[in-house]
Amino acid sequence: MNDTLLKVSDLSVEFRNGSTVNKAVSGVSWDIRRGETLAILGESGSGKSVSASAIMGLIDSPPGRITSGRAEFDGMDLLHLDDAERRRINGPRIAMIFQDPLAHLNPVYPIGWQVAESMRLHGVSPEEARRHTLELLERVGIRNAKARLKDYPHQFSGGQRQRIMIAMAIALKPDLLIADEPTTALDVTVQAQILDLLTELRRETGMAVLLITHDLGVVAQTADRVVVMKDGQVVERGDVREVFGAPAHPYTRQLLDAVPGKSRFRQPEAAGERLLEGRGVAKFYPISAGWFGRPVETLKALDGVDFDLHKGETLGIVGESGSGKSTLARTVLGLTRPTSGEIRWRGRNVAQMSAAELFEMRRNLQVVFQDPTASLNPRMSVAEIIAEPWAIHKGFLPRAQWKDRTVELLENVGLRAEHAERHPHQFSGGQRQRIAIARALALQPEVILCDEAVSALDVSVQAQVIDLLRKLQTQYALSYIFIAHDLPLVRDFADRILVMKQGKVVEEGTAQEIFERPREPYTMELIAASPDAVPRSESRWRSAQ
Amino acid sequence: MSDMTLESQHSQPIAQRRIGLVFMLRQDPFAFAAVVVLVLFALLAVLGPTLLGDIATSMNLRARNAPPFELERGFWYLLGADALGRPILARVILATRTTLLIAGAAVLLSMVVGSVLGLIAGYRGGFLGDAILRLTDIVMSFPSLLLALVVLYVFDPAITNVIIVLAITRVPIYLRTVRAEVMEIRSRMFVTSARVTGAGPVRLIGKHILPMVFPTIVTIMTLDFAFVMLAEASLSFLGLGVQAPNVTWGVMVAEGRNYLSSAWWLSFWPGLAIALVTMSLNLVSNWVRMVIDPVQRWRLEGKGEK
Amino acid sequence: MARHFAKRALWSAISLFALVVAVFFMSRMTGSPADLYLPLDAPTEMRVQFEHLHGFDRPVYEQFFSFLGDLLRFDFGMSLRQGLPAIDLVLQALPTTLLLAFYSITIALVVAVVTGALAAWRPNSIFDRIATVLSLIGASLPNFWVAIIGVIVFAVTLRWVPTSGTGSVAQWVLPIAVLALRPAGLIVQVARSSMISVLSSAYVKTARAKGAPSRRILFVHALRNGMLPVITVAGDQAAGIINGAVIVETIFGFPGVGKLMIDSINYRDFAVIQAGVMVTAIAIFLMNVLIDLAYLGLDPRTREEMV
Amino acid sequence: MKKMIRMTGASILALAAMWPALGAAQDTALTIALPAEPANIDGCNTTVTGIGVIVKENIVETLTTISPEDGSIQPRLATEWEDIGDGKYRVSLREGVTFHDGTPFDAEAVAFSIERLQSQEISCLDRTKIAGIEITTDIIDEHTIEIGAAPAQVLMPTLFSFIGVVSPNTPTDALSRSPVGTGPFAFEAWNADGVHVARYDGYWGEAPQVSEATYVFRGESALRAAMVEIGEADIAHDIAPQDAVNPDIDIPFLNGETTRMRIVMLPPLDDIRVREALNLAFDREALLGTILSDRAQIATQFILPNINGHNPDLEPWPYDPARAQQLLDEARADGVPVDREIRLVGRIGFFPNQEEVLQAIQQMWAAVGFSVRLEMMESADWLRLVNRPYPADREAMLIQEQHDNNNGDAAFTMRFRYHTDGQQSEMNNAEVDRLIDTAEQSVGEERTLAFQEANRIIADEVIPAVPMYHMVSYMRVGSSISYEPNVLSLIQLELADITFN
Repeated sequence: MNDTLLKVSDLSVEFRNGSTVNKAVSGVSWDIRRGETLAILGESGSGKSVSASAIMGLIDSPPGRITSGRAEFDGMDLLHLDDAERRRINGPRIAMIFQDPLAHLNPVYPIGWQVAESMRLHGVSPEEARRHTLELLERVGIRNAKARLKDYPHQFSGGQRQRIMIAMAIALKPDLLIADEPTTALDVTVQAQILDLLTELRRETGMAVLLITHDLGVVAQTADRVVVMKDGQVVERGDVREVFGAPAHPYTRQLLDAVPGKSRFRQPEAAGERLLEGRGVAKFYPISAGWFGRPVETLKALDGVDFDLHKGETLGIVGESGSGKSTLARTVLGLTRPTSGEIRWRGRNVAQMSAAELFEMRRNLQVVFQDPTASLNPRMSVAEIIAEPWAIHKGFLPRAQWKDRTVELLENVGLRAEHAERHPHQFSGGQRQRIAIARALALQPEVILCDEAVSALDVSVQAQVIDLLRKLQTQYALSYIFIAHDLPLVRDFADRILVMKQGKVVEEGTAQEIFERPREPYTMELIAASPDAVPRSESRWRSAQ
Repeated sequence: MSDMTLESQHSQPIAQRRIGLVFMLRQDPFAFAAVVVLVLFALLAVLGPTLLGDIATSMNLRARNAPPFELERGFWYLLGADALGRPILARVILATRTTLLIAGAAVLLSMVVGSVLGLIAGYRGGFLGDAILRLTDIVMSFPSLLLALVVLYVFDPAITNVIIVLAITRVPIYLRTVRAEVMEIRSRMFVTSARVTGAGPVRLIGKHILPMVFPTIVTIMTLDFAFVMLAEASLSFLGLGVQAPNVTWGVMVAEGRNYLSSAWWLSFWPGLAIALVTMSLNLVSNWVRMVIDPVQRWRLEGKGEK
Repeated sequence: MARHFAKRALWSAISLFALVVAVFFMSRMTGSPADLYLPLDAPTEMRVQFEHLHGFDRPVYEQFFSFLGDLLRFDFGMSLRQGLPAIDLVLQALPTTLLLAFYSITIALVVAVVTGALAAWRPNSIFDRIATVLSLIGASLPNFWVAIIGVIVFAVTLRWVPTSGTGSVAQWVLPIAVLALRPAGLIVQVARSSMISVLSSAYVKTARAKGAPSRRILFVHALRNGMLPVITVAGDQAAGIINGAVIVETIFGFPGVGKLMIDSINYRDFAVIQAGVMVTAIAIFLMNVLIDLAYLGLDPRTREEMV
Repeated sequence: MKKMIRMTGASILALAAMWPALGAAQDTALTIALPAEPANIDGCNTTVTGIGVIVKENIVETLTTISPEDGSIQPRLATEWEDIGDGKYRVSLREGVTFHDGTPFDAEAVAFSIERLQSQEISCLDRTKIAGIEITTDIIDEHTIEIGAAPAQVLMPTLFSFIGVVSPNTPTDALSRSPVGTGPFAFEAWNADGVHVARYDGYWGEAPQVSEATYVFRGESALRAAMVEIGEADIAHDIAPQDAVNPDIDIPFLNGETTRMRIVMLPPLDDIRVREALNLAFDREALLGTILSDRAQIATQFILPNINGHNPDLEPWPYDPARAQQLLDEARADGVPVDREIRLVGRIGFFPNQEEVLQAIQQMWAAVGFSVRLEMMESADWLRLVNRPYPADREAMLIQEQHDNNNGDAAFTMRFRYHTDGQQSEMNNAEVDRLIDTAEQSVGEERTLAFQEANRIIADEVIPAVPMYHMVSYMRVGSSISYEPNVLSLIQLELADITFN
């Protein structure tokens, strides 16, 4: 079958950044056939998105520049189109969906308008566009679509937003849909739904899908062929089953090895001292409406949660967005007061602590947040960031030793001494998270709360960070509260797991219990939804060959 | 950003970076020119009055409203003469010190007061925040002329009072902007991180919030500078500001008002001085914003690339 | 949302009251109106009669309480100078000022937002540099200077428009242009920086992927998002004009609130000062409500925040 | 956004509807540009600059008028008057006169106007001119009235020129913004465009050429001048010297104002040598033709030459800095603290270029060794310094003053400023007090000589002031009309005097 839809050859793109030139992709070639799903697999910085952007003409110049290559599509070279030709391609022929649908939908226009616009831009009459918008939204599974046409992106959930993006993309029945990390920010169950939807649509329309992702599970379950990229170059390509079954390139092997969910379950040791406990922790938010703002409803973010954390153990907390994981984290950290119930630190109720006791608790309870970019002050150097806890807890470490200790910590988390003088923006996401961990370690706390601390990282980096956390745990007898939505990760790392749903703990047990003998349907659903990194021919997402 | 970018970034030690400031200034020709202009005016402010002696204040009615660029009266008459035949060039120089003193002090004072109150209102929020915000509403609605008259009646017409009146009327601008920004920054993750580590309000504000608000404050300050310089003139006319023989650019511009149709140069040159300082401050503030923002700094470290 | 506005109205009522009290007492610290109102050579007997006639011989607190009593009926008393109800004078002058503010801010907005957006499209381009310099000049030129030069150039030399007066459209051109200049300069700056950040946002990328033309991206997709800070600044500037476009009103002979207030303050016409401050404060409050509504209209996300 | 555009469009249309029918104005309609909008235009405020210029003898007529040339009293609504003793005058009124509202003009109306002028219900500013005098009326018949003054007034016919006669229908409890009088022009409207008057067809006298007039108010001198230049206005009142660049249309006239600096005679200014030095060091000629108009006159006293009581023998102070220096040195040698800083207090807004004038004088004084600090003050602030009772902690200072005596007689100046009990007097000179008392009770030459002698003593022996100038104003008169401004034109501009070329 030689039905090539798009052929990219020898594509090179570079970005100028001041005096430095970053070769994002160099000499990349691949092709995609009609109706197939091609996955470009790579970690952040591998250049996997850049080739898609080049095809769509989305590379800003400056700073970007396409230095070589061709992208043949229907007899045209997509890399050298004028504006009018470009507009005839983008939308009707090739459409694109993105990772973060909230950011990629215009916040100030109703979604109906935005979907209709993708048609009206290409000559569809307003009435026709309106009618078709409704069909599309219903097709992608927006319930009560007619009533929601005038709603705005922020009024939808993440999965619904991605559905809207998809509706927008398929409006003109494009030949090729480029999906750039379409499910990365979504919960596993929602991810499964979106992948289902894409699969169905592909079957219906016969469009080809170019799937750009870092998630090996998604690739394994959905793609026909895969292109593996590293540092701007293609390192391996081929049929998914062949590549995953017998990776030829060491990097591919390394990636596959890093996929979590394969190690042995950790067995909880004899319970040490109880450091933290939560009893009946609840957090309600009144939702008011009407003229005088009487509360008409209560949002139960946390609804009677009990938990214990012992010295040296890792407590995993899993659940989908909205399950109350983050509220629990904020409550534990003392950032919000629980509406009822209490949290005790070494038997002392946190709510009743004196300022000095609280201060002392804070020294021993550190946190690593999900987004390392946001949690590091962009104005401070790494040295300042890491030393800040010492500046706050005066007397913990004499100023003379700060420098040495900073270097020590940096090396501890796999960074180098010279990194101390740089600023956060000069690091990659994984490195930033290491800095955040180094900061959390600075005070040698007893507990570190990891709130989705590795979710945003690439698998290989994830694996490294988890390894680091493990190593530190043994080194310093640390306890972790490990909040994540990614089940395989929790499976590998946690001793005990809480499964949360709608503010409540629905199931609790050791990692082995949860994964091997789940009692609750919800837990089972969660486990079933996460894609397995082993390609199977019967995958419900793969195209029929 | 990939690791590769990181490797190619500059990573010179701190000592080198200090020297780098001048280098970075040279990288931005607009900012460099602006700094030169500002240094020049600063020198004039410090030295001008001493160097001039009474050139700027002695009248010469035969040179009344003498047009600019006629050299037969001598160098000082290059920019023409005012209604009393005093050389405008000399008067612009003479006025530099008082002008910059009053405008600088008023801008600084309003900035400090407004920012502090804005920080409190934004950081504390709640009732206190609302109350502070309402206070600014009152100040903004209170007629500034009436305020000036009250000060004039209750106190002496000292320069400090001009500064206070000007500062009071400008406080709300800073307060409102700072409050809005603080409320946004307060909820950012790195502030939460520091809070969780046990940082108190002083540290949170001083180390994390203020540096983020600072660029905005600087921008307002530079735009306000021109405004204050002109507003000062109207107070002087009430008898609240500087009195002859002392003079400011604002007063010169305002005095020239009566001669706009016959002798434009009376108000043009001091107006140009105001515009020059404003524009230079603006360019420098843009540059400063870039220097203190590590994310932007590379623009000034590169080889002239922008 | 209703609660948000109710709360704001309550707060505004409190600050309005505080404002009225402050104006009452502070204006009485600025000398007796008798001296100003009567001719220089008026004898003491006339001054005494004048003060008695207008109740200035009573203790200040007594004056204050009777003022408050009248205020409850929205009665500010009679103007000393003009012998008409103070509130009528203010309400007569208000439309002129509001119209001036409306036109000049609208024009400033349109011109400056387009300029700022185009400048943001290609930062540091020639157009951007010129726009920046011109906007800074616009923001730092004194009103009276622009006004008089405007008259000399456009009315006297070119004879395109009349010098002054309020009767015809042509007579509004110069004052509106003069008043629009400074706001326009400031708004260009704000719009530019706001648009630069908006143009780098993800949904702009989406629009390009949809095949939207540049003009549409700039003015449909980005502009509405970039308008919030612009609206705030425009509101502050409009408030400034409502509070007193004195110079323009005086030069061009526009009988607006600014000129009325200045005259009243100069003549210690307390009733008019009070009424003027109150009415302009209310006008500005209402304008701020409009700005909030504009926020709501522009950015649906704010609808939840205002709960 | 779309809505906004629609709104703007609508308002532009609304504005367009206001576009006037250009060129519809009649040939004999005038526009007069005045510097400031008055607070009211009541017939009992005719002596106030901004009001009188509109009202006086245009809308509201007075019983008598003062000739701008020689200060003589001319009949207006009063045709004849006779002193019948006991402070009473019998006045015959003009017959066949009606007010603009149709009410006939008669003795009732005069009595009404006089009563209203003195009412405690309103503050009539013309009452200043009859301060301390009670005026009574006695209606004899329809066109004859007896008007009495207590105490008896020598200058009764002059006082008649301050009595504007308004329609008896004028409210008695408020100042009017729509005056009804007997003049050649009737008030039409006062709105945003200005004050409109139109020729009154039932006027008793000669019908003026001007058919209607609009008074517009523009604060900027240059703008007023420009309006006449381009034909938007016919007369620009009171423009600054630097705007008076066209001698064909810019007409200077002595405006009746005299300016000086009052001396607060406290140390060091209590020493006459110091006061002499101040006068000698001031080069009055130098400012003429530069900052001030060359038509301004150097003043020797505080009243104009056409005023009865002006002493023509007084010489202007010579400019003699050397002598000034010498006097100062002598005073210093005698322990007078001549080096103490002296405040020179100016009031904002007396005349154009005023601050420059003061700065110039300050320089001249500095040149002989005075240390004078110039302070410009807002009116109310300034007033605190000039009226009795003076602040207790007053120090030596110079207060710039301006005074207009348009009433033909020095009485309106002398007591107030030079008598020991004068409200703005700094003097305590028994001889001057006696002379003023005498003059006020005399008539004819005796009166004149007494005032003249008082003025001599004041100028030569007391020196309570630094006399400056009799001031000049410029009026720009459009080339299509003829008008000759006179000494009264600042407060009284009779439209009937205007003719068309």
